[in-house]
Amino acid sequence: MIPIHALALALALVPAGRREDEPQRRWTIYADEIHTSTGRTLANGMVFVNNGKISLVSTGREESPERELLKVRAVTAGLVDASVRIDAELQSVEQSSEISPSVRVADSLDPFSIEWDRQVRSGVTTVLANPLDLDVVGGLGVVLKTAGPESIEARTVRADAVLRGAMGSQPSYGNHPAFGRPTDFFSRRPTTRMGVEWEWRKAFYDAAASRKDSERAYPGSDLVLRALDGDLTIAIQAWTTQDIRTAVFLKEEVERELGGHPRVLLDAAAEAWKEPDLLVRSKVGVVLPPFPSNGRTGEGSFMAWNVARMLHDRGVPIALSSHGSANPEDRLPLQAGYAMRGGLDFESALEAVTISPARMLGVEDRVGTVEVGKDADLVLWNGPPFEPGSRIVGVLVDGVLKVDPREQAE
Amino acid sequence: MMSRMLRIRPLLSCATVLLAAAPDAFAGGRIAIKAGRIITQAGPDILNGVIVIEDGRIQSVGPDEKAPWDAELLDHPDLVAFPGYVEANNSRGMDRPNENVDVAPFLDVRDSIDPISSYFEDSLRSGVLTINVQHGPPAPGSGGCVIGAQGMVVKPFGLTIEQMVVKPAAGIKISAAPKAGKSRATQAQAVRKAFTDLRLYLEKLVQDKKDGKDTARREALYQGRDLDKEENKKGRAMEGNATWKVKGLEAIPRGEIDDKQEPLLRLVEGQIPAFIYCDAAAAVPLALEIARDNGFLAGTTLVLDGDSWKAADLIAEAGVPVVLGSTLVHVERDPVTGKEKETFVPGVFKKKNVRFALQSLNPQAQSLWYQAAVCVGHGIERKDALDAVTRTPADILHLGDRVGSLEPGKDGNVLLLSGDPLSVSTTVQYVVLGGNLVYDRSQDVRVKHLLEGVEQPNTAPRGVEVQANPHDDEKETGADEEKKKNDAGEKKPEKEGGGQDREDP
Amino acid sequence: MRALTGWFQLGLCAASLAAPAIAADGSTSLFIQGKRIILRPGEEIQDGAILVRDGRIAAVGRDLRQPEDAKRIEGAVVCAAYIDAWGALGLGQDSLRDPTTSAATRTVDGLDPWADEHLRRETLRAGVTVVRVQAGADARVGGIGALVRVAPDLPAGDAVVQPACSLSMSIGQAAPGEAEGRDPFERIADLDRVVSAVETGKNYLIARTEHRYELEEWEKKIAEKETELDKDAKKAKKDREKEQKEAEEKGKPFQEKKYKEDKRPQPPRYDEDSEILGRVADGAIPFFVQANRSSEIRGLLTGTAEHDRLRLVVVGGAEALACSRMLAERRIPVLLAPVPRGRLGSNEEETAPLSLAGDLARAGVPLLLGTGGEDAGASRDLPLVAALAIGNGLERSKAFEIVTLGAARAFDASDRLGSLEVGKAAEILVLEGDPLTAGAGVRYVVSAGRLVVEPGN
Amino acid sequence: MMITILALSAAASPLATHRAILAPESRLLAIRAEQVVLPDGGAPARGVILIEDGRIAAVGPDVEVPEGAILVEHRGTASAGLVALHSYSGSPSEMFDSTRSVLPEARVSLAFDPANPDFADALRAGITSIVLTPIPASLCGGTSALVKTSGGVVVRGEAQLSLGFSSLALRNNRFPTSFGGAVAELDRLFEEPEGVFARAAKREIPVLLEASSREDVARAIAFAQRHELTGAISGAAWAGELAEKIHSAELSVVCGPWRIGEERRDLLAVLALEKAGVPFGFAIDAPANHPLMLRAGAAMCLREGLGRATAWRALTSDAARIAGAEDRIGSLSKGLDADIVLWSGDPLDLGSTPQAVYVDGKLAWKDKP
Repeated sequence: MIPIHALALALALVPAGRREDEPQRRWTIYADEIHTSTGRTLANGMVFVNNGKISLVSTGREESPERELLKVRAVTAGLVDASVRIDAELQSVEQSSEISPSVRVADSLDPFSIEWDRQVRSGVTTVLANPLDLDVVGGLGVVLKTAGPESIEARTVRADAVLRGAMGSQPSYGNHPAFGRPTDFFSRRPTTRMGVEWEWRKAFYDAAASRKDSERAYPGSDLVLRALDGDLTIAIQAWTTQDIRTAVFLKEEVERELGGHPRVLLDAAAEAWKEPDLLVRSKVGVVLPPFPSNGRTGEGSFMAWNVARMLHDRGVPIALSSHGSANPEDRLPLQAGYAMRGGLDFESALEAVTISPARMLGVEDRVGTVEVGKDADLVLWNGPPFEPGSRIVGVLVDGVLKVDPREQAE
Repeated sequence: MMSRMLRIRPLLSCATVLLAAAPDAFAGGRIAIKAGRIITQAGPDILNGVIVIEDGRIQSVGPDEKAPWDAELLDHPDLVAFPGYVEANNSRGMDRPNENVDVAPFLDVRDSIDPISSYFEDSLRSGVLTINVQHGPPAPGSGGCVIGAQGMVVKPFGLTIEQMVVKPAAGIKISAAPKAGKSRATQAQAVRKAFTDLRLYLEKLVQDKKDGKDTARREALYQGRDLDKEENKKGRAMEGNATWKVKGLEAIPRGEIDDKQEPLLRLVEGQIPAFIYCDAAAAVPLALEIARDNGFLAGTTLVLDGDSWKAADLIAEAGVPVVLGSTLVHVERDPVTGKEKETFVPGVFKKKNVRFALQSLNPQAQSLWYQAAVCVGHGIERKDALDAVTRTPADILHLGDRVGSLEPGKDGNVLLLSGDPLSVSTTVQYVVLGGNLVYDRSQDVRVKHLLEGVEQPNTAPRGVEVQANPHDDEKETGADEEKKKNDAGEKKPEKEGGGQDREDP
Repeated sequence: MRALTGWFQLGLCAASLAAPAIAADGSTSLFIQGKRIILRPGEEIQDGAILVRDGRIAAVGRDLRQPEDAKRIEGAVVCAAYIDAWGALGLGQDSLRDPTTSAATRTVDGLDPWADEHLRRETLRAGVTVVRVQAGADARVGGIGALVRVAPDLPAGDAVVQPACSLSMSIGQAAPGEAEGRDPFERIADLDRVVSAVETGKNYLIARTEHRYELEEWEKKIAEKETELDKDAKKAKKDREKEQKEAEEKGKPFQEKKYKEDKRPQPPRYDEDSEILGRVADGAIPFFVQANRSSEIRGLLTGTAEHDRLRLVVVGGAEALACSRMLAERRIPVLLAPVPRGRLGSNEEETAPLSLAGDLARAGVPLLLGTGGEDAGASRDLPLVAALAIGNGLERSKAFEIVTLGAARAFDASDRLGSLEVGKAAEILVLEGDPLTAGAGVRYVVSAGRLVVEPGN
Repeated sequence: MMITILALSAAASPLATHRAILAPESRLLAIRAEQVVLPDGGAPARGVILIEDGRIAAVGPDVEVPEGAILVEHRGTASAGLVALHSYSGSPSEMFDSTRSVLPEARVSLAFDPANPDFADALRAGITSIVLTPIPASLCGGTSALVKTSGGVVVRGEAQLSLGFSSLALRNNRFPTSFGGAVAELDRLFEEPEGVFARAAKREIPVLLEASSREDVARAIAFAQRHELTGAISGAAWAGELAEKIHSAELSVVCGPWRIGEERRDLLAVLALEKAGVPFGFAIDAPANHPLMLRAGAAMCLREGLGRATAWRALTSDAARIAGAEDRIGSLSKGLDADIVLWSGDPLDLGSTPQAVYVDGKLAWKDKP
């Protein structure tokens, strides 16, 4: 910590001392409105950025020679997408086994992918990258920044952030019973929803049993144990009501039978609006997929437009997401707009794409709000955020200006 | 042309009659709309104003004077009145519109439009009240035409095409983009050929006529009798300013011209507008050449897609208006650096002073209001952005005197919005169409379903491939997912959610 | 400001282009000095200069004075820019690979002036300023090929040098989507198609001329008939009245006299493809036929022997050496793309040995060199391909001639391209060393009178 | 240091066979050429190369031609034979196993046919040594071999250990199918106490890191650094864009194969390697590509601005070093194998061509007079 301050001072004294190739990371930002995601909105405020961190958030104006000045209409925290795939091709998931908790999606991420730039341009600065849901338990998701050095390690905010898996029909697609000699390793269980659920339960029970009987251990069972003990969040994809129910019942069962206390996120829970009470009871967080134009979305589920508002009113923690869609309409800022169209108020919509997902991913200490001491991940708008009539004109990630409002000026 | 108009007029009248008879229509045909704010699109907004509509036409728009005593009153001080949106060019709402014949201007979309298509319902719901339904551009891999059918302007209300029609024969769709199985080179060849064939056909027609007369004359001379009176059926000399002319066309009564060629002749004579689709800049030169050489540049509108904006100079020089495809921000990748570059398309045309209208992508998410809002976000003046979804398309459709703004004399089409037209949370509360209240959001079961998931009894949930029970369609989804998994060695499987139900732009 | 539509107004006929429509705009006045100036293959001057004005070469000589308005550039060697006789740069993939093209398909319609800017710049940097492109490159009938400039942002008049520089057909080529390796019968059918195409064209021309004469005669005949009828009009009236009276008296119905005349002779049915084939048979457009096997090349040569106006070019010509005498006698050029290909997946009798260029040249067969017309980026490597041909036995001077004046001649553009002569378009290279050597560093490139490459851009 | 150990270990067996072949040639041969390309890469000068028992006995401008030596006069340039770094010559379909993902014991040196015409093609292109590699469709495809293009001499039986970091190495019908699984498995293998992986971990065998994209390269570099491996990255056109990282990992790069019309970005990546001081050589991947493309590729890089000396080293000495045999081939220095090409002119000019090629002091190919 100290050397950084020293460096900061040094820089402060000789602003010109910055090497050409090392990016400017010190800014003063004036905004008509600063939406902090803490419930406070500052009118005519300013944000100071020093060496990648937010060093001041207040009302008023104050020039300072060693910081460059940016003026915009509105500022929000960098958006957090709790469910993306960055070029996650089949190589992101280990299909030789249905349960592969120890496989890291980080190993398959492409730090050079153009998708990073796209995320940044749409204001998303932190993401949870997931493997494809072709396994029941697909492996470890990673939380990382969308910009920075071209190396996954360097961008990682939280390695092994969640244990990623799926309910429903997707994990069993392509599996088939073996007639005679198995031809490939898709000739195996599960081939049904029940089978998928059974694999989940088996994973938990074996892991629990391995505490006493090491025979029951399997590759990665230690991770499942950590998940069971609640120090590794479980993210379960569950589109439809029945999958949501299955996931919740499983959670409650392992709590009851195995004395576990897992933390569970339901990803892509399009039909969560059908069972709000269940979600409230079992205290699971919900990550919503993109709003479909005509209600229909993944696995034939039906997503009502006011699902965000309804869950929020019932006190269920919600995060909006692009669910890894490359479709421009599914970008995160638009989702917040659609949630508002569905009745959610602006503040809650803002939280649902910033601090709320940050909490779910356990990175709220670094990102998700505009507060002193947090990473300087900021989105600069030329109008009220999430309105199609305004646009993201600037994006900072760790204090580095990735999208420059001064170039965007019409 | 004549014949068609004759066919249409009675239909129009009977259409209005039917509407008047529609259950939720007002008797008397006089209606006054009080709104907290009236955005007229013709001069400044009016606070607490009144719009009086009589016999389907706007009689007066003004600040809160007394509404006529005998007028049905819609009093909504909390709502915003706005003229209906105008869709300058769209190809949805048709049933099996795909034609494979290269040149098919003798076809008419009227025969393909499906009044109960969900597209029209959605359009009404999102306030698009005037729609130019044009034959689609060649969809990749699915045939399509080089010169397509005649389009038609409709309103999104009515049980039959006759009730919906606003303007028949509203334009002919030409594609400067290659149809399936053709390339730019062979497409250009096919387009040119269509007009060469027309010229050769007409020339032969004239020549044969002349020969016939000459022979008759000589026969009379030979037989020593006077020439029998020639029937006074007369045609018209060729009009328009094509680079080619067929002399002596006046000798041919228009009725004698083959129906397959006649629509093209009308196009060349400037009697029916052209909508030319360009998928990329490389298609623009052909589009303009065809329009110039055959003399219908004045009646031409370009429907643009892809990187067509790169040809903005040519378009500006030609002085034609454009309809901008649904992707307003064009992204291209630098082949050397691999970085992506974004271009805001309407901005390009604004700079070159080219009149542009916007096109909607899908009725709920990215309707015309949305496209206009995006323009504002990119620095287009609010007024210009709103014009691009009201006045400009109205002018492009030669309906400037009927729709696009709230002014006396225009059609009585009014939207009552919950707020500012460009705000994400604004919705269409009521729609008055031709003086009749035709939509009330509080009665909209579909909205109830979409918004709250509540399915009203006896209403089928809608969607592209939707069953009554959301869980029924797992087997089939499963099937195609499996395909994905098997051939996924090469291509990554698409995401399973989100966009899969959306119509493609 | 591009005026692209201009392209299409450029008629297809080469004549209309004969006087280069090079616009003065954009082109600068240049004064180019060189230690060695290669005016045309085999003709050089030492320490000379070239003056470029309005896109053309205004003066060449040893004692030129530099006008003060002209920009001065200099280098060791100055020579004409290279022409890729078989490229793909600037043509959209769809048109390039279109299997449905016909004789009347115009390659210029498939050009995308907005595409491949980076490839254009690279290609210019390598000294290649003009490329022949061909729609439907491996279709049965490829349509009308065009000779186009590489430089981006040119006005239409300059972008296209020669809108109709070739008509291409192929023998034994698997059209896109077809299985490779066509069987003997298909190949024979291909050969017949090529030969009969030329006949179709010829017959179409003949039919048109015949019709013109027939029409004249018919008109004459009708004119005579008319005067005759007018002369006898009175008499005819009398006779008629007389006959009517007689008929009345006899109580018989009156019969009009039968009138007969021959119909106007109909012209041959207009056919855009035959129009073009006619011009090919007439030698107005060179005829490029892709043929690799000796038997097919021989068949092609014998099959077209009596069409003395036809200007045939054999493309590919893997086994052309077997027919070198016939080719040499009839001065029929062979267009080669001596690109080294691996053994795997390259079929013996379809791939030319790298030594072919040299061998054919020695046998006195005229040659053209290109990069194969598949990959837009390949034109950039034309100098390397030429060097490879040299390394495999082609004389350096010969190679230079082939990629400059030789190509210009073959495409009827030698009045504008291929050498540094007063009046020609300014397509000029300023090099550090001899052309087509490793030492030939390209310093400046001038195309259509514009300085398109300078050191460090 | 490392390298010499390597040399010794591998020298034992092949050398014997090598001498046997050369027995009849064990006489003095002298080549006098207008220009001789000397190891220092300086300007070629007139000189003599003296050859004894298939090795270079002396080389230089003022070497005496001894009595009884056969003297070859050459009007042109004499240079060391070219070295191609990555090829499947002589064994079209023999170089990978689709069923198993890890076959460390597989040896290409046992799978190639010396009589295959691929070698004659290479010889005519002035290439005297080729590294034959397993097809990179496995996690570990086995070991590559450095062979002469004439006489089937194997110079290095286990030249490199081939590791697959591209998606080619993952197949949908065997473990692993994911990069995550692959990395985990490789980490496990390199923990093994003995076997070829252990030797690679001890830097006794260099590794050939097969990649196809920059992300693969990044993954490969991270892996090589984690296990402190030495070797070369191959197959990724844009590898050069990570030149700094590669340099700090002390790895080298196998560039190409390039084709006519190669993307400029690929060539600029090669220039980046030169700038960062990363040693590199070129691949030919025959029989899919023509051996002539080795020089053609270098010529393209020259046109884009690669230094002549660097280009020449990439074709000879640097390539030899990457193949772990700079003590045997790659330059005209005393004691090295007499692999010599007599060119009609400057070897870096595609306009010049080999007129005679000597391998181990034996005339292996001669142009028709």
